[in-house]
Amino acid sequence: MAVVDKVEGETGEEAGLRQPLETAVVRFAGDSGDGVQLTGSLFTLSTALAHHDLATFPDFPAEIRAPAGTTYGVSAFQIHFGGREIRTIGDRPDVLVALNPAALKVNLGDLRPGTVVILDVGSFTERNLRKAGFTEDPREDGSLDPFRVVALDISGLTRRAVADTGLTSREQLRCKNFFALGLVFWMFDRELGPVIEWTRQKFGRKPALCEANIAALKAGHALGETAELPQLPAFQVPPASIAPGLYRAVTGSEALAFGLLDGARKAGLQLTFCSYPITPASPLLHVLARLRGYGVTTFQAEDEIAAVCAAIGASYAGALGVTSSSGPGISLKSEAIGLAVMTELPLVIVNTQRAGPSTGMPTKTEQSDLLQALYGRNGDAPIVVLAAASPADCFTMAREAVRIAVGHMTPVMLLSDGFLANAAEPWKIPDLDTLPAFPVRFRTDPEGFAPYARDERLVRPWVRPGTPGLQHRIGGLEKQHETGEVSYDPENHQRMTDLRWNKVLAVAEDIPEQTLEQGDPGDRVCVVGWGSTYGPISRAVTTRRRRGEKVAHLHLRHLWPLPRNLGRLLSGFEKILVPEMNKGQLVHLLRSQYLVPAMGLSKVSGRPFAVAELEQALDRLSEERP
Amino acid sequence: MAVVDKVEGETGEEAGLRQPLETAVVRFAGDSGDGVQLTGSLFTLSTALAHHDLATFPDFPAEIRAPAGTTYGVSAFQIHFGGREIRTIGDRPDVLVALNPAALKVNLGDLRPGTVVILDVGSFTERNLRKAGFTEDPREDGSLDPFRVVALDISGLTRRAVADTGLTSREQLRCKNFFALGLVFWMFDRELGPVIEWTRQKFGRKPALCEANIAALKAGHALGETAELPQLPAFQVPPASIAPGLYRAVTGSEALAFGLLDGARKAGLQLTFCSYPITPASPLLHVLARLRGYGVTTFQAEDEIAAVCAAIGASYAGALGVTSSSGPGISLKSEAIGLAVMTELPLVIVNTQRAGPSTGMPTKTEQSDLLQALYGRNGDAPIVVLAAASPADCFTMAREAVRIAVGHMTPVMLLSDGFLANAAEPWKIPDLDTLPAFPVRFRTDPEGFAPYARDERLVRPWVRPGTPGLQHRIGGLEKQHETGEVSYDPENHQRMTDLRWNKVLAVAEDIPEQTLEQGDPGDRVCVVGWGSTYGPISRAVTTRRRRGEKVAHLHLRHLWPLPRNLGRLLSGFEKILVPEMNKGQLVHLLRSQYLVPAMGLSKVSGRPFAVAELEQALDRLSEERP
Amino acid sequence: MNAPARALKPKDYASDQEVRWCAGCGDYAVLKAVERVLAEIGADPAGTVFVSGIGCAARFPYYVATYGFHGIHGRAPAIATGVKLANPELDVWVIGGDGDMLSIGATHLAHTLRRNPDLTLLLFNNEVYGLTKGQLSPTAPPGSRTPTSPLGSVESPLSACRFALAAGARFVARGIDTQKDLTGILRAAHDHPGTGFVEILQNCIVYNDGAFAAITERATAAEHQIHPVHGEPLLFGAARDKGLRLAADGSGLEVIEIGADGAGLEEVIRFDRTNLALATMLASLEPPLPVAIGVLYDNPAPVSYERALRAQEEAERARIGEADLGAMLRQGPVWMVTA
Amino acid sequence: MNAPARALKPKDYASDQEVRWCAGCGDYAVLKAVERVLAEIGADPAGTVFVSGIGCAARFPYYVATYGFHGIHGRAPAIATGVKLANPELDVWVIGGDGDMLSIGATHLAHTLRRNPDLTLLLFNNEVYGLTKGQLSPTAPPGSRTPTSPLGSVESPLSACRFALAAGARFVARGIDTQKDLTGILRAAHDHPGTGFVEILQNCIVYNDGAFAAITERATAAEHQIHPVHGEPLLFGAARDKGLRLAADGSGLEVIEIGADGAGLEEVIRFDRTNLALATMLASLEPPLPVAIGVLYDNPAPVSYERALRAQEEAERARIGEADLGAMLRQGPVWMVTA
Ligand SMILES: Cc1ncc(C[n+]2csc(CCOP(=O)(O)OP(=O)(O)O)c2C)c(N)n1
Ligand SMILES: Cc1ncc(C[n+]2csc(CCOP(=O)(O)OP(=O)(O)O)c2C)c(N)n1
Ligand code: SF4
Ligand code: SF4
Ligand SMILES: [Mg+2]
Ligand SMILES: [Mg+2]
Repeated sequence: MAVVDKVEGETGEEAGLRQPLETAVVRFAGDSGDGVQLTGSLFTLSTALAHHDLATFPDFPAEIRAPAGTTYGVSAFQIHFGGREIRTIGDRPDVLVALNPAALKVNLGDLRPGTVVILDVGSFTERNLRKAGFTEDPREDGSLDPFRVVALDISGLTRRAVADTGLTSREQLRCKNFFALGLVFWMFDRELGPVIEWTRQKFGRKPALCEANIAALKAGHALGETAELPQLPAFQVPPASIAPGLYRAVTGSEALAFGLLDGARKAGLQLTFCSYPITPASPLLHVLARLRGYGVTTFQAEDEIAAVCAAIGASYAGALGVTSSSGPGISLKSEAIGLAVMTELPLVIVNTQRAGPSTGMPTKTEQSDLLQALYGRNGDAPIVVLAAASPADCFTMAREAVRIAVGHMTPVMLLSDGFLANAAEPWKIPDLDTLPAFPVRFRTDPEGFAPYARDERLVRPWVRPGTPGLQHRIGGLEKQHETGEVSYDPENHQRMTDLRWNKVLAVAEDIPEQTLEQGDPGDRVCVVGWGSTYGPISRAVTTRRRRGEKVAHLHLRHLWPLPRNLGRLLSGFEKILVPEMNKGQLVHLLRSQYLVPAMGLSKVSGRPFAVAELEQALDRLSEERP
Repeated sequence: MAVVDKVEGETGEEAGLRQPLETAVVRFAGDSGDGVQLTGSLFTLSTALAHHDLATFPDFPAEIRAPAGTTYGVSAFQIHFGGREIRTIGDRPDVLVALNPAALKVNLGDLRPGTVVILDVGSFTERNLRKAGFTEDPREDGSLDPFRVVALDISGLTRRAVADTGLTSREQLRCKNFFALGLVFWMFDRELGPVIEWTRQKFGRKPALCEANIAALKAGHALGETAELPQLPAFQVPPASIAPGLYRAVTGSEALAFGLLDGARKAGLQLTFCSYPITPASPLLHVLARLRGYGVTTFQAEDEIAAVCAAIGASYAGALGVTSSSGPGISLKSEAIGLAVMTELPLVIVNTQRAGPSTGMPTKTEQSDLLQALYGRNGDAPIVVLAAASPADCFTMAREAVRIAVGHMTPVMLLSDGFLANAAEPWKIPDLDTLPAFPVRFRTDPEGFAPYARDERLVRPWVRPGTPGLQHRIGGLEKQHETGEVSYDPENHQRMTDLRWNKVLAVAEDIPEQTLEQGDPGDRVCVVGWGSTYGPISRAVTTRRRRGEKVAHLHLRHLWPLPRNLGRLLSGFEKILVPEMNKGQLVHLLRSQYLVPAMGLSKVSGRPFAVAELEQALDRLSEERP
Repeated sequence: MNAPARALKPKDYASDQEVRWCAGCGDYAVLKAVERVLAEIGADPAGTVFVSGIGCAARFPYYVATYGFHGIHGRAPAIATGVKLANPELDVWVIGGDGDMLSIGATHLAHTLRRNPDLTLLLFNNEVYGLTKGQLSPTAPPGSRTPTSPLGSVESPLSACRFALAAGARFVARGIDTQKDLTGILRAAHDHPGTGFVEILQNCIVYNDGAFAAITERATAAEHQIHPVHGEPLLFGAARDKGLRLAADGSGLEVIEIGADGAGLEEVIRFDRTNLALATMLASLEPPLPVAIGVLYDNPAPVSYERALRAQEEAERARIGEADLGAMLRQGPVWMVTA
Repeated sequence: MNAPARALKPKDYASDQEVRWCAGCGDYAVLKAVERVLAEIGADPAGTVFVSGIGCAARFPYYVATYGFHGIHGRAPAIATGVKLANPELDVWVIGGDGDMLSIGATHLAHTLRRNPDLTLLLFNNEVYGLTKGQLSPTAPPGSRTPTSPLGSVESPLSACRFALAAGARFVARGIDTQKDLTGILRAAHDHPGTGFVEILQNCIVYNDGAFAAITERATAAEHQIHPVHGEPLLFGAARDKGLRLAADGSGLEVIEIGADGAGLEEVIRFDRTNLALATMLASLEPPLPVAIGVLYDNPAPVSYERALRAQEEAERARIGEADLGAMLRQGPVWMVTA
């Protein structure tokens, strides 16, 4: 995040030169009705076409449509892009576009000296200032002095630019996001062509609105080009060296959906996806509901319990049963997940974690369901637990969840979170045909069949009802070894408990050994992460390593069972730091498993770690050096 | 369990002398319809009146009324009693009364050479032998040779004894348990008077049946007295030195009910007990439902979720809300417990653990819900976790759960288990008036009121709706510090998460420091237990200490937060052994908390530890001595 | 729980919290109606509790200056039952949406209704999941296209009022968010001693705008609604020239035109609010038949659930007499050990 | 799922598991009836699945020689729905008790009925919790004394059939465990294309013996039961001398005596199994009125839930044409990065 340093004090296009920047963070913010999310998407498209690497994150308000002008009605979209690999959405914006006072208000705390702040002062009416909670006009009380404020009447300029398009005054105003976008396009030297084309495709059915938006876009761009605004910098961001191929943007929700679909196909199964709406898990259901022509049946159940039970029923019947939820909904599924453990059926449970406890902050992100994933059921009921590290990684880990569930006849919980679900990144579209397949072989041979007989990996056979001669009964009561009949025999219960335990542990033989993302086993410090902390940890470790510090980054995607070499690997480090968006859950597991003095770094604010926070923690560790 | 050694080879009343025994274990077993549980209760009463210490355990079949004669229809009752403190129900019986072949079959594995086996050979028909799964008559194939078999036609003898009572032949046969009881009474030199009196009280309304039972009882006793049965020993068990006072027998379920009632009274609250039937938690609901005149409202809800929600509602309204369940039902409550965490209301959740996972073995005992108690909720949602160590301790810990819940405005989960719930022991009836009170002081003063303001222990005020001027709203969304309003503020969420965490940790200041049940901090080995393993651990450690081994016993009743001195205490031992009826849950917690190399000893068979199993584990530890 | 010193106005029941529903949401109108009822009945804010589940509707308690409990999804009736068990004196209102009460919470709704504690239970039916952004609701008509049913729903909807009646409700009414007499309906529900259940047709302007337009459209409302009045014949239409009679085959109610001279009026059935079968037929009316709005059933049980429980407990206490817990412990087999 | 080679007999559908219900339990009779139906319809054991919840009744799947899934308490309809979603070809039966389906599982029952997948759903109503030893059930009559209501229940019971009808069931029947024609009723439920719901009055000899004696007592059964026949007048009584007619005030059905000459017969209403309102009135009959036994409602939807979903999916596949997942990923904004 050394970006701002470089631009401080410079003005735009002095002597016709654009200011070089390695990476930049732009945040668009405005009222829910201001079209901020669309603006963000278009800027993302343009950024991708400019061959930058990038990461984006939308920040929706918790309320559906909060009253206009309020702080809790602010919608934002952040993009981090540049000429190197982008791993986070950026700690703080270099450029903030604030389309109303409330948008300025809620973002003020995130700005640093020198941040470029583009304000639509056309919206800075007294009423709006009051609604936003300003007692004084921030433009006048000096609170904006540290920033490079570009104060423009974007509302007015937009109205003028689209005056001839036949729109009502209210409709005209709704083009102001395109005006702002045009201006930012100029700042980053972007082509307008592709975005204009895309806009025509998207809004083609409303030609007046479409052309007005384009006019506003062009006007914004022209303003940058022609008006000499001393505070308005012009940047030059180099293209990143990106592996060649065809790309698209994916959110974690999309990637997860695609991964489940591909996983089911590679297993040779129909996907039966059973869920109940809940923030931020719903988008996964929405994406899949639109893809019902691609081999998925989606089922919106009456509640989360019915959803998981239907998924179990589907798996029992020989499809791939998947269920998905978040927070309270995952809690409700606890009992039924135990049933899947006992019946030893494949089941994928996607947990898009959100800030808790209880209803908590549904639209905010957190990683605080790890221990629940591991232990949140009655009895000793082990399941496999996985976590995706980035939006695109959701594709890979969804496939992995399917592979393990069907290969080991076990429930697998895949942990995502609110950040991953909504964040987007460029994704090199894989050639699905070349990805490994893991076809299921249903048991069909009655000869010697026993429903709870096991193979060498302790896996029992999967039988599709309808198969002649293999009729049998399963259920949640303790099962007799091999026969699967109900049993209250003490020795058998011990044996079966051990078998269920060891069966899940045996998955460790079927997953890769743990490797380091960066660094070597001989380094002094190891930062151990899991899930969506990947980006910030990775960036922080890279920075420190550049400075010559012996810091490694280890990132867990398999959380239970843990990779078989993990204990060995960890024992080599002097210090182990475990940053988590919870009160210390993975660190708890690692300490117990390996008796290593791992230290937690906890952040529970509903927001991802900032790179700077991790660097500070590493600094504190270094200071501790004897 | 050195009992059998002493009696081996002796015959009853040789030279008119009774064989001295320090303690004895008697198991009655028969068909569900044979009245075994009643027999056990009467023997218990008589044992108590003989001033022995004792412990009992009924072992019901899983089926309601399984077909007569089947092994899964066998009902049993075990009692361990003697002249010293009794801490377990006894590993193995010294005397087995088997009223049918199935009862012999299921108990054979538990017998040791020399065990006295009293058989009702009147029931040893070919049909019954087959039903019990015997291919040959065990009396003839030598399989009973190691035992001291007392083969009597109890059925026939009973019929004859009650021939004149006007009962039908079928009714006559139902007196055979009284005949067997009379015989065992003679073996242990018991008075018949009190039991006859009690029988008259109980069956007074059916005089014919009543008198027949008494006749059978007397006949059984007379048989011991008069028939010279060489295999039938007569024992003399000394009275125990028991603290003087008025005693009654209590099961864990009863003691827990009494503890909740007394706790609520001592808090000055009405008790609102909300539950849904489930084995083995139902008896607690049944006991309380009969005590509705004593300040408790019981509510059988439509499911476990409604039950916990109603309990939360009751606490909100200013009563003491308590809910109770087992296994699957506890899983279902996960979401709502999170709500109680967020709303910071007192709530007691009683978990009578059973063998899991899933439906598991509902009638069998286990301790496998500890980690779920600690972590089985979405988000970081800490609650207080307690565990009772014995049936009578359920009274104490129920009071403790209430004290902490109302004193700290927090959910408290009290762990019991299927063993504790059904097992009984003598209980010196406390003088309730002398037990400490902990009256709740509801907030009534509007001056400076804020629903989430905290006192020095981080506890928020409890307000009874109806109180003028204190209207406020609570719920599951994140709360603004102090005001309790809904808040999505990142810093506030961090602060509140920390506060909820620290509030529960602060309970450690309000509970006793951990002490050792036996042994000293300087001992080599510490056996750390929790819950119903108390008895067997205690006995095993006593035995070892008598042999001079440096083994200590530490028993946790407060599992979260852990006692503040626990880490220090544990660090003094060379070896820490943690026996649990699960796959290693407390040991997981201790390792993680204190980085101590505690070792687990896991038993998951639905049965309590035998003292011998613990002794063997201690032997293995000793062998490891370098 | 003394009555407040001075008479409160509807606006006195508004809390200090900013209302965060979408502009134009039907919930605003319901909030106003409830405030009016509270004022009418002179509700003591301190003695009143609003309990809700999760959803847009379920934000309701934040906006009322009484005690409030924003619960978890679907469970408000259970929480409210607990409140009443603990303190029967409180005046408890329960609020939830169609998803909250008829999907995840249908069990609790049904069992609360049959137990009949003294609650006022309002189900805001907008035929959509508002808070989670427009998914399919169990009350949505077949064919509904939503993010979770982009190809159109193939499910039959639940009828809230029929469901409530079948569950054993003793008071069932249907209202409309912007309806003038909503206050009267709510008041009747509140005055009913036992659970007063009201389905409120509520417009979600963002995700399901106009869902009830066919019924509520001003111009034609009189033809598309029927407002039963106890003891009166079931007439409707701007000119009150149509009525309902029993179909001879037992298939429910059918429309007849009343002649200018009143011909046919004798066939029109009279509404009796204690008639369960009639209430069920009325609740079942759907367009093109007129939709029944107002109190459809009001047949109080002798005593509410929580009062019946209390009565049992008092009888028990009387039976026990002086005996306290300590004495109870000494009942049954006990024995004395002496030193 | 080929038909089995030789015709199977009822006993061929018995599994090898020992039946563990109490001697004299009504469940045995139902098991026999189901075995008879399976034989009658020539069910393929391999193509048949029994799914259940938890309870005595829910042990049922163990005793049938088909595929079986003994689920968790209350959730059998949801599990069964999943089975049908995955494989519509399977013949799926769902079994549960009154606690299982009407208490903890009422939500799933209601939603399954309104969605209408092709299931045969049997609710064994013994008005008590058998497996957990006799606690209060939601169908138990007021005043019931049980371990959880020792002072007598103060709740009103749910009526299984009324609940099912209100939830949108398209087939509702009531049978009696030991009734001769139970087989016929079960068969009709099975043949119904969609969810066939049957409440079976089942005697729990241990915890609630004789709960239905007033209805089932041989000697008086003809007076206390009415067996509706499609298209026939609703007559009952040993001499078929009593009938049901519509009460003029819309309050349901009332009994009339038929004169020896058939006088009054014209007033007796004819049973039409597709008449929902009539079914509701029949389902509501309680002693002293005759209790309706048999098929009360049978009005198939055009297509079952899972078939409707499949049809949508096939239409989608047709619309997409050749496009596969890989192609779909390439739709929308994509960009090429070249080396
Ligand atoms: C256990 C649980 N599941 C799901 C959710 C997500 N959720 C919140 S509100 C809601 C439904 C909202 O619809 P409705 O009840 O009709 O209320 P409305 O918003 O339409 O007023 C859902 C599914 C949740 N909060 N908790
Ligand atoms: C989640 C859960 N809650 C409670 C139980 C305990 N339980 C088992 S069966 C049952 C009710 C049995 O009654 P019913 O459904 O009427 O069946 P019946 O035994 O009478 O056939 C209950 C409460 C359970 N197994 N799981
Ligand atoms: S989403 Fe719909 S129901 Fe929710 S507040 Fe907005 S308009 Fe009202
Ligand atoms: S308890 Fe009742 S329902 Fe259960 S098996 Fe026994 S008789 Fe049947
Ligand atoms: Mg809704
Ligand atoms: Mg039952």
